[in-house]
Parts: sequence; C-alpha cells; structure tokens
Amino acid sequence: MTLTLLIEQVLNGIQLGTMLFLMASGLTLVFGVMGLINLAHGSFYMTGAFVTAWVTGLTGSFWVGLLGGVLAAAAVGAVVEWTVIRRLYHRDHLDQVLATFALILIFSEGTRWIFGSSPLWLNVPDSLSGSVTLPGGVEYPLYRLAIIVMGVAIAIGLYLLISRTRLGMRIRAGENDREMIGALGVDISTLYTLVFALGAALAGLAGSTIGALQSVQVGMGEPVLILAFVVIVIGGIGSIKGALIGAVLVGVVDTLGRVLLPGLFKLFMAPSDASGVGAALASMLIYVLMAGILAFKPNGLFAAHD
Amino acid sequence: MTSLESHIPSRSPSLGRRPLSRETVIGWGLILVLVAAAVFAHLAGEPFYVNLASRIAIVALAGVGLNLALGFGGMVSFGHAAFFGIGGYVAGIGAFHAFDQSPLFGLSGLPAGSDLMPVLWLSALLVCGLVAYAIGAISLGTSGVYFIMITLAFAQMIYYFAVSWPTYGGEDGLPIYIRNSLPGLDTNNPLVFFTLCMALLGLALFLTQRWMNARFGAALTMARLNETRLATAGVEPRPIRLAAFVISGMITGVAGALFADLNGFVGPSMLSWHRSGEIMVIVILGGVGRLCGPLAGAILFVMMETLLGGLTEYWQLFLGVVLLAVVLFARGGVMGLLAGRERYA
Amino acid sequence: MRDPILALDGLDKSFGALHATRQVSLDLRPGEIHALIGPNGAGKSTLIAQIAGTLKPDRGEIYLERQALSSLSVAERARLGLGRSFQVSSLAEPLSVLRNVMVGVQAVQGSSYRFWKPIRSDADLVEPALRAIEQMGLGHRADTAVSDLSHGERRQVEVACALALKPKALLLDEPMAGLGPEGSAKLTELLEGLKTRVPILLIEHDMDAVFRLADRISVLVDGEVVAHGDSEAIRNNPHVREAYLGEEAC
Amino acid sequence: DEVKIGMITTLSGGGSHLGVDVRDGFMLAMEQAGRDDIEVLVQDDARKPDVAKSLANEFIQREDVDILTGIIWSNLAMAVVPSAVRQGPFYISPNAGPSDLAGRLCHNKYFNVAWQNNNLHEAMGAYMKQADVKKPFILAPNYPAGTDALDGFKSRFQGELANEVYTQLGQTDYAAELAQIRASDADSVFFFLPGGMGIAFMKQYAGAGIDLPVYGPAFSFDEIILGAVGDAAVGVKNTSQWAYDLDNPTNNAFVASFREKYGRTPTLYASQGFDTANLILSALDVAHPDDEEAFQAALEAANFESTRGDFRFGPNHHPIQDIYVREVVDQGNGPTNQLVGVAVEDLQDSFVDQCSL
Amino acid sequence: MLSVESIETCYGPSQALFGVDLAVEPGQLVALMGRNGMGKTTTIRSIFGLTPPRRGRVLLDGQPIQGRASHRIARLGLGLVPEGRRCFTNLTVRENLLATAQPGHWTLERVERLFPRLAERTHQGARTLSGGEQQMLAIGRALMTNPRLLVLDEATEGLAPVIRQEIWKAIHTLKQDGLSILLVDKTLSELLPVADHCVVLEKGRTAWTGQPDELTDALKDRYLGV
Ligand SMILES: Nc1ncnc2c1ncn2[C@@H]1O[C@H](COP(=O)(O)OP(=O)(O)OP(=O)(O)O)[C@@H](O)[C@H]1O
Ligand SMILES: Nc1ncnc2c1ncn2[C@@H]1O[C@H](COP(=O)(O)OP(=O)(O)OP(=O)(O)O)[C@@H](O)[C@H]1O
Ligand SMILES: [Mg+2]
Ligand SMILES: [Mg+2]
Repeated sequence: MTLTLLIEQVLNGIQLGTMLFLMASGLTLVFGVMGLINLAHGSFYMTGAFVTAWVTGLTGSFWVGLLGGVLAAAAVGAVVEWTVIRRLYHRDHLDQVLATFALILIFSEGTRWIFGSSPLWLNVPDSLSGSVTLPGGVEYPLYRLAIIVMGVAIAIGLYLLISRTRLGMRIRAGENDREMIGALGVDISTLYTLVFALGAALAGLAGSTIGALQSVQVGMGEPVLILAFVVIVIGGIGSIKGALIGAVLVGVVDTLGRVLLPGLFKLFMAPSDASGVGAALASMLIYVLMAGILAFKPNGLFAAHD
Repeated sequence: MTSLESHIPSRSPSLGRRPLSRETVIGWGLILVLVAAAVFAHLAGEPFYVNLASRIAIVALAGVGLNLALGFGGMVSFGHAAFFGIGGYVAGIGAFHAFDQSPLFGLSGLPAGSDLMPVLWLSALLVCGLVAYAIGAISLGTSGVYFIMITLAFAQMIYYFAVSWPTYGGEDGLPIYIRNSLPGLDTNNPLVFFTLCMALLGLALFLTQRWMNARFGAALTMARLNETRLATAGVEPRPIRLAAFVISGMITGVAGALFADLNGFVGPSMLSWHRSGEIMVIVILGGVGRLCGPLAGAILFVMMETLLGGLTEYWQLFLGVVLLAVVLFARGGVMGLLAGRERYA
Repeated sequence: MRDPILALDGLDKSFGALHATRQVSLDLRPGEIHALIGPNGAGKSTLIAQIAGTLKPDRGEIYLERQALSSLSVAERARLGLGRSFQVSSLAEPLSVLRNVMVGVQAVQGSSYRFWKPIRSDADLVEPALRAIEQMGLGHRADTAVSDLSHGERRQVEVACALALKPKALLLDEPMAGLGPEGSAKLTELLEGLKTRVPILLIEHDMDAVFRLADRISVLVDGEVVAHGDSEAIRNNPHVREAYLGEEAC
Repeated sequence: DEVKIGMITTLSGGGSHLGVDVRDGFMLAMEQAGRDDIEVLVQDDARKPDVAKSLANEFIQREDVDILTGIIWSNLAMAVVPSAVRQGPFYISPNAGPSDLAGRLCHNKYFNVAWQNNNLHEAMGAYMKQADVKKPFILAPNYPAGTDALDGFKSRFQGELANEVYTQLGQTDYAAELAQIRASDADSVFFFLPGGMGIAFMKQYAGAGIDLPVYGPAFSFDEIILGAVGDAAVGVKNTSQWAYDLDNPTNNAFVASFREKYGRTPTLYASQGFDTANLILSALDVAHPDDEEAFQAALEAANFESTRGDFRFGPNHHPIQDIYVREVVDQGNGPTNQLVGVAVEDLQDSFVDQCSL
Repeated sequence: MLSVESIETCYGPSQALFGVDLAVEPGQLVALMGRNGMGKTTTIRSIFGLTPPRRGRVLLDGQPIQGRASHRIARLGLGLVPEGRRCFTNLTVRENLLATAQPGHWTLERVERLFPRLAERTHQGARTLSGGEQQMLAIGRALMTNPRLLVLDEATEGLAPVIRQEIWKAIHTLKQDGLSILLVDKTLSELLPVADHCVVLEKGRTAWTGQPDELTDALKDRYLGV
C-alpha cells in the first residue's frame, strides 16, 4: 500500500470517528451525566435523517433540511424526556433499558408507519460534492472533510461547555446528587430536558449528515448505537474528551483493520480464504479492542469520575 | 434473648420468604397454567400451542439463567445470547455430525457427533461454563455500564465468528433435520418435548431458589448490594460473582440447546445482540431478581409476540407501547404487579 | 509487656504531591484501646484504609500477630481477624440488620460456596449474628431494613458487623459520629467492655470519649505521628493543643 | 375443496420493502384470479429465523395450510423449508434460493419461482466477460450469500481480478473500500450489496470521484432502492430475470395493473410474487394439493403466463430462464431501469447436479 | 420568617413525623434537638420539599411553601447543609462552591477566607477530601447560595475540636450578621450558648419548646438522654 493510500484510509477512519463522536457525545452526556442508559438514542439519529430527507425533498435545499432534522431531533428528544425519561432517572438501570428498548420499537415502527418501508432519498449538497486535493496529493471527498471539521469543532465546544461553564458544573453535580442540587436551588429537571434535547440534536445532526452518505431507512440507528456505546465505554463514560478519542480510535482501527487484515492473511493463506478470514476478523476487531482496553482499564481510557 | 425457634419464623421479610408467600403461590400458578395449557392443547389436537408452550418454557429457562447473573448478582450482562447461541450450536453441531457420522469439526481423531439430548445438554453445560468462565474472568474486572458493554463485546465477537464460519452454515445457519433424541422417549411428540423443557425449567427454578436461600445466595446478594461490605466481612466478591456468572451462562446454554431442537434450526440470530436484549427484556418484564419473574416475562412476551403479530403489520409498535406501560406503571415488572414490590429475599 | 496484636511499620503513602502518611509506625496491644486523633485531613482514614487493605501503602508493612498483611486482599485480612467500621457507613441498605451482620459470620465460618442449606434455618449463622447485634443494643431492630434506620443506628450496625467477624483487632473510624449523648455514652461503655477481648484502634473526634477510653493516644498531623502518650500527656502537650484540641481541653 | 396458502414474509424492520412487494404482487394476482376457494394467510416474520419457524409451525399444525410461500431471506428459508416440506405442505419460494435447496437438500415439494441465488451473479460474470471487461474489482459482504455471489461471478467470468474484497455484513461506510478501488488498477467494479448496504455504497461511490463502470445484480437497483440512491446510480448495468419494460403482454398488463393498484412501479420482487401466485393458480386448475403427485406434476409443468416471458423448471425445481441486462437511466423523472439486452439465455443454476430429483 | 405548623411526613408507608411545630424569627438561631431517630432530619427534609409533608403547613414570610419543588423553596432564600455532607464528589472544591452559587454577600473569596483549608484544596476533587474538609465545603456551598435562612443538619459532626470551634465561631459570626439559622447538633455544650430558642422533638412530635436556659437537667435527661 502506498503512503497516500494509507493517509487516505487514516482520514477515512477519522471521518468515521467524528461521525461516531456526534452520536457518542450525546450518549455520553445523557449516560454519564444524567446516569441514564438510553438505547433509544439511535432513534434520534434516525429522526434527524428522516426529517432531513423529507424536508430536503420538500424544499429542495439540503441546508434547510439539515436544520429541520436537527431541530426535529431536539424537539423529539425534549418531548421524550418530558414524557418518559424523567420518570426513569431515579430508577434502576434495568428499567431504563426496558423503557428505552420499548421506545426503539415505537420509533422504528412509528417512522415506518409515517414514511413507509422504502428507504428515502437524500444526497450530498452540491456545494460539498466532489473532492479536494489535500497537501501531499491525497484526494479526498469534500463532504467527508467537512464532517471532520464539524465534528472537531463540536467536540471542542462541548468540552468547554461541560468542563468550563456553570451549566456544565450543574449538570455534573446533578448526576452526583440530584436531590441535593435541587435543594440548593437549581431547577435540575429543566436542565436535564435541555441536556437531553442537546444530546438528541447531536444524534440528529449525525443522522442528517450521514444520511446523505448512507441509506435513510428504518433501523439505521441501531448499528450506530452499538458502535457509539463501544466508543463511550472505551473513552470512559461521561468524558467528552474520552468520547472523541474513543471515536477516532474506533474509526481508525475499524477502517485500517478492514483494509489491512485481508492483505495480512494473504501472506500465508489462499487469497480467497484470506479475504474471508480477514474480513471476519476485521468485523470483530473493535470488539476485541474494547474488551482488551476494558480488561486493563476497567473504566475506559479517560474515566471522568468514579 | 428469645429462643431461636420462636424467633426466626416470625421475623421474616429479611430472612427469606415464609413457606407460602404470595410470590410462591403465583409462581406455582404460572407453572400450572402453562402445563395445563399445553396438555389441553395437546388433547385438543393443537400441536402448535404445545410448541408455543415449549417456546415459553425455553425462553423462560434462558431468562432464569440470566436472572441469576442480572437479578440476583447485579451483573447486567448484555451478552447472554452468546451462551444461548453456543448451547444451540452445540446441539446443532452434535446433530450435524451424528447425521453424517463425521468426527466433530471434521477433524479426524475427534469423536463423532451425538444426537442424544443428555449428551448434548452436558456438552452445552460444559462449553458454556468454560466460555462463561473466560468471559466472566475478564469482564468482572469492570462494573456497571462497562460490564454491560464488555459482555456485549464478547457476544459480538462470537456472533461475527459464527456468521463467517462457513462449515456450519455461517449466516444461513445450520438446520437440525431430525430432532435430537432421548432413549425411551419420543421427542418428536410435542407434549413429550414440552415436558422435557418444563422439567428442566422446574429444575432450574428449584435450584435457583435453593442457591439463593443458601450461603452462596447471601454472599451473592451482598456482592450486588455492597461489594465493599462483603469484602470487609471477609468474603472475596469476585469469585462469588464469577461462580454465579458461570452457572448463569450454563443454564442459558441449556435453554439454547432446547431452542435449537424446538426450531430444528440454529443460526447466528441466536447469538445476536437483539437476542441478548430480548432475554433481558423478558427478565425485566417479569421482574428482576424474582424467582419466577422470567417465567412471567416469557409468558407475556411470547404471547404478545404471537397475538399482536397476527393482528397488524405494526405489531412491534404496540409491543413497544405495552412494554413502556409496564415499565412506567407496573414497577417491578409483572411479578411486582402480581406479588408486590418486595424484591430482596 | 505482651506482643502487639497489630503493628504498623513505617507506612508511607502519597497521592501525587500530597504526602498523606509519613513513616507511620504504631502498634496495638492486647486489651487496650489505642486512639488515633488528629485534625481533619491528617490521614487517619487513609491509614485505616491501608491497614484494611483498600489502599496499598507505597512503603512499609503491616503485621497482624506477626503475619505480614501487605500481599493479602481486603477479604483475606478480614478473615484473619481484622474488623473495621467505615467513617461513612457502608451497609447493604435494603437488607435487614441481621442479614448485614450474618455475612461476616458466614465468612469466618469458612465457605460461602454452600448451595443447599437455607441460611434462615442455619442456627450456626443466625445465633452469632444476633449475639453481635444484641451486644450493640440493637436486638429490637434486627429485622429492620438498614434503609429504615436512623443515622445513629447505622453506626451501631457497622460495629456489630465488625464484631460478628470475631475480630482479633478492631479498627473503628469515628464510631461516635452522629450519635447523640445517650448513644455515645452507651457505645463508650460497650467499647470499654469490649477492649478486654479485642484491642481497638479508635479514630474519634469526640474528645470526651477519647480521653475516657483510650489507654494510649497517638496524634497524627499531616500524616505524621507527632505525639504519643496517655491521655494526660496528650491533653497537656502544647503542640497537640495548638494543632488539634484548641482551647477546649481545659 | 378450499385451498389454504400461508405466506410468511418480512413486513417489519429492515428490508421490509422486499416482503411488502412480494406480498403485493402475490395478492394482485390472487385478486385478478377472483377465486373464492383460496384463502391466503399472511404473517410477518420480522426477519427472524425463529419467528419464521414458529409461524411455519403455526400454519402447518394449526391452519393446516396446503402451500407455504413468502420467505425473502436465505437464512430464514434454510430454517423453515427443509422441515416444512417434510411435514406436508408444498413450499413455493418467491425469492430466496439458497444453493443447498437447489442441490443437496432439494425436495419434490419445494419449488423456486425466482432464481437460484447465484443466477444473477453468474449472468453478470458472463456478461462482463462478453463485454470485454479485463480487470474488475469485486466485493460482497462476508456471509454465505456474499461468498456464493462472488464465487458465482467468478465461475463465469474466469478472468483476472483487480481485487476481491469481503465487507462486513450490515456495513454502511465504504470509504475504505472506495479508496482501495481508486488506488487499484481496476477497469470496473462488480458488487453485491443488498438493501441499505447497496444504497450507501452507491451514494458514496458517486461522491468518491471514481469513474469506473459499475456492474451488479438487480438486488441493489430495484425501483425503490433507485429512489433512495438517486442520480448516483445512473449508468450502472445490472442483471435481472425481469424488467418492468420487458415487452410481453403479461408483463405489460401486470405493470399497468400494479401501478394502478399501488401507485408505484413494481420491483422484481413484486413480479416474483405475481409469478408465484400465478404458478400456484395454474397448478390448482389441474389438481388439488392433497393429490400430491398430480399437483407436483402440475407445478413442474409451469403452465402459466410468466411476466418474464418463457419460464420452465429444471429437474431441481429451479427456473431455467433468460437473464437480462438493464441500465439505470434518468429520463427526467428520477432514475429507472432500462432493458438493454440479454446476458445469458436459458441459464440454469450450477447446483442441479447435486440434486437427486 | 419560617414557621412550620403541625406537619406530618411519611417515608412510603411508614410515618416519621406526627405533628411538628416550630418557628424561626428573623435573625434568630433556633436549635432543633432530640435523640437519634426522632425526626430532626425528616423535619428539615420536609421544609425543603425533599420529602414533602402529607399534612400541615410550612410558611415562609407568611406564604405557604409546602408542596413546591425543592429548587423553588431553596430559591426563596433557604440554604441547606445536609446531614452526611453530600458534596458533589465528582466536582472539584471550587466547582462545588460555584455550581449553585447565587450573587450576594458570600463570594468565593469570603468563603475561602472563612475556611482557608478550602482555598488550599481548590482544585482537588471533593471525593478525596477528608471528612472535615467535606463538611467545610458543604457549609461553604450553602453560604454561596446567599440564603436568608441557613439550615445546618449536624454541621460539626466528625470535625476536629479546633475546626469545630472555628465553625461555631463562624456560626456565631453569621448570626451576628443577621442571618437566620436553624441548627441541629448533638453537642449541647456548644449549641446552647449560641441558641436563641430550642425545639425538642420526640417520636416525630414537637415535645418541648423554650429558651435554652429553661432546658433543665430533668428535661435534658428526658428528651435528650444526657
Ligand atoms: N485518593 C486520594 N487522592 C488524593 N488525595 C487524597 C485521597 N484520599 C485522601 N486524600 C487526601 O489525604 C488527606 C488525608 O485524608 P483522610 O481521609 O485520611 O483524613 P482523616 O484524617 O481521616 O480526616 P477526617 O478526620 O476529616 O476524616 C486529605 O487531605 C485528603 O484530601
Ligand atoms: N429513608 C427513610 N425511609 C424510611 N424511614 C426513614 C428514612 N429515613 C429516616 N427514617 C425513619 O424516620 C425516623 C426519623 O428519622 P430522622 O432521620 O429524621 O431522625 P433524626 O432525628 O435526624 O436522627 P439522627 O439524630 O440519628 O440523625 C426514624 O425512625 C427513621 O428510622
Ligand atoms: Mg477520616
Ligand atoms: Mg438526622
């Protein structure tokens, strides 16, 4: 493999990682900060993608669609928090699992009821289509490059929000002792609704941007959800920095594994067997990575606390 | 101090339930209803319903296994499909090689497969026990959400392994053409098969109850509630947990072997994370850490799946609504609803 | 003088730049209460944690009846006879007092891997546990869930748990904290009776109790033992008065 | 004497548009036949093998159906079919055609009206050979249908490959594979990525600035998927046993009536459902399924008007049929397929020799 | 300013308060006393809406506040130093102080002057503070909300005598600054000199109220076990 190809693949890994980060950051906020296991996070991803595709179809503008998708995801998140999630904070993690599992079913089938079974059309906006030549001669799709830039910007913003602002302190304090922060005069319920909506909006943003690259269909959120969980666990729950590094790590390892492993096995196996075995191993690779990291660092790479 | 005899039976929520608590009655009631339904369906010539009852019993058995880890031990495993699937593949692979008299894994030197249920069950116990030991030994270093995810990770590895292992069908799975046998019994008869499933379920329930009331259970409960306290009291928490995790995986593995035989088929879908989620949902739905919770959950879940599926294409939507209603309004699951909130034996 | 039951030899522990324990050597002899006092943050709890095994000292060794403990786990140390109460009580909330105490009995009796006999009818288990509870004057609360107990009662349960281990040495981290005058008085009396059977390393800020109970007192300041002696000596030590007692001890 | 047909198909969750189309095509034919002695029961398998299995048992044991049909996915078919046909009913497959059921495990009561899974890939291999493609880059997901697909392709193509890549099942990001394609010296791309995987691949392919010609089986280019992929698919050649613009009276009538009833252009799955129903109807005209031998013979005769034109069964009850090549074009109202020629005439699957029928 | 009128409070099915009355006048320091488990903490929780009373009224400046969300009650000018400290252990010392701060007299500088130890540890995580340090933090945190009425539940528990004296001094200063204070503490010798008024609870009821000097040895023995 040439160096430019390798650089390109690393970029691909990073881009996959930044997308995962958008999902994972919302999840890690809700999960680490509010102590809630939210399996339905993938539904906000799906909501974002569907609404973006729908609005884009109506208005013809991807950007209006994107805005619509993000707002819709935030709104749906707020409503879900208000009607269901806030009854779950003081519950067992298991009740949360069951309730949000139920939400997945409701969202998936509800979406299918509204939009039908067929995948929707959504494409990369013209202004971001095509590719650019990066220094070093790497040719890279502009849209993916934009995702990387956006992801990094959001990561920095979130990190500052959580670690530097009063709002961030309150959110973390609320996770530690909800009752106490209420008794000290903070309206933690409203705060949590906002945080939840923010997480949903980030997931929606991921869904909208990725919807343009992948297929907008029912159930699209689930595989991403699992990966996002992997990411936050590797990075350390509740840590925005951990989510970013975990996401990039997962993205790069997954991408390079897929590319390099089959080649590696071809060195000592028949080519057609090698691609099969290599691909099989590549699909297990991130789970091996996660198990390996947790075996040595049981609280992830950047445990924010605990 | 009053004498012990007069002292203990009267004071009891803390020490374990009185002989016939409401929960026990309801547990027996559920078992009887299931058995009666199966027998009635058999007499009415409706083998489908007998098989449905077997399915309930098997899913409940898997739940009983998970409940030991999740409910009693506080180890939220999101990877129990691994054991369910491995149990299934043990049955499937055994039957596969017994069918064409080839040695296991096609490696000469290994014994041929077997289609005897007891042999397969024991193998499932053994294999799942070993796998659970390996997974548990690594995973128990973590806790909370990390434990959830690391168990998921191991299950996913096994899933992807099965998907891309062509010998036993990969993604297509492995059919079991002839149901595995038990000498002296016609396992193809639905009622006989149901009886087998029910017997294993009953045994698992009985043993679980025994274990949880014994010292092991006391230690496990303490490990769940306050690990520091357990260690300070002089018991190592980790081996206690590991033992429970291994037993839990073994029980779920046997359920998997039965499930493969019920369906005449085993495939990677038995290993997928959806399956882990489903077993978990059944346990939570029934009531976490309640002896008969998994049974109650399995009855409700399988019935809903069957009945709603016949009504509408969007049945999963209604399943979701029902599940949500149960969490929000019936705390402690079905058993909580029927037998009260009390959970800690 | 008899051999010490528990001996610390040059324990040292740092958290980053913070030197929490500096070369601490202490011992605990049969039949005595050895009180450890010192300002908040002096490192008393950290020291207890090192003895009990939840923290690993950077240097130094701990001996229980001459056996070195540093390679043993928390549970192993407990089984050897090291009883402990926590500064912030750490119990299984939903379980009854009796169940909390019984686990300790189970551990000293050997295996927890018994799968058959119900503990409920296991007199070997229940009786010693009840005895420990009665000793703490909590007999009437044995079946109450810990979550329903008041703050003070929980402290008593903690001590009962430690007693159930039939310990050779007892480490009590502020057992009086949160107890009313009545409760403190009762506990003082109890510890006084107990010390003949089990020597106690006592951390306490309640100076009335300390001066009444302690046979010896060590004063820890900034991780270092700065004074050591009987009540009288400590009370009159100007350095201790300044660093810890304030003008109170007159 | 009434006839009961049980249809188990995927109506919910991922990939449900295939099941919906098979069902709609099937029901259209039934409606057009207007017979009131046939009862069709439809159930959703949610794409889970054990649910499908349990539904099959329900249909067989409780409803006592004469004919089963409907399964979309090979792994579900493998779970259901071998034991179902042994219990009594006929199974007529409208879609899944795993190799074992065509070969080793073929059965006198099992018929496939669609294709053996490899048909379309083999045909594409043959077509690309003819079209003088020199060095294709081929990829498919790493699961049995994927490896079968590439093996089928290679069996007819028999030339040099730029690379052979197996992706992860369910993978949605193909940046790494696209970079490999760009860096290779391939002159074309052949891929088999069903469902959402194909949509994702095509969209990303279009954005990656690669302009090698793309080939694939029809599975990634049905009208519904084209709607989601958009212009990115224009120019792709794909093989199919059917095309909506295939000019024969049966097909013209089918496409018109389907559009009228459901307001959309039928996909190949709809045509398969339609053909399945018509095959069953043609056999029912001759015999009742209770008369097993006669009914089997009537099915084997395949005496019905197929939307594909000529249709006959090989000895293993799988079709021997022409496979066409279609090209995706955009004539102003969204991309759609246009028939461009025949890839292979009278293609028969390669597993027939393993079948003992 | 605060008056509690025969409130009854339950924890689930078990009732803990059976009619507690008390009143705090502006600038007063009221001591709430009673043996272990008599309901002092529960009374405080009821005032703050953490376990809302089933019956009875809680009035602040004449306005009923029972049944409101606890953050609204706190915003009306009540500051809480809870039993068991309950610092936000995942925050640093400074973050603990700032997270819930309200503008007013008490600022970070003032609190750090009151407790210099906190200034030294300002970036340390609260989890690793010693018990006494956590107690100071809890008081500082409550002060930073700039309350009109400060409620301290066993604020000197587990503190070294020197520190305790400091805290009593601080409480004294706070009182002189005109802050109203409701205080629970076990150490009568330190409590009684600063208290303006005493309320004694027994089994969830107000059993006695009066001036500190009216608290005879007989009463002490009966209600407080001294
Ligand atoms: N894990 C840790 N990391 C950093 N510092 C720590 C850690 N644990 C304790 N400390 C610090 O070590 C010092 C000693 O703490 P310790 O809890 O032992 O005090 P103590 O003497 O028990 O005080 P108190 O009487 O208030 O309970 C404190 O300053 C504390 O902040
Ligand atoms: N969370 C709870 N659930 C049930 N009962 C409780 C709970 N908390 C306290 N109680 C009960 O309520 C009664 C009053 O307890 P409370 O904590 O108010 O007493 P207290 O006067 O503050 O005692 P202490 O001096 O020990 O702190 C006690 O009998 C106690 O057992
Ligand atoms: Mg301490
Ligand atoms: Mg209290």
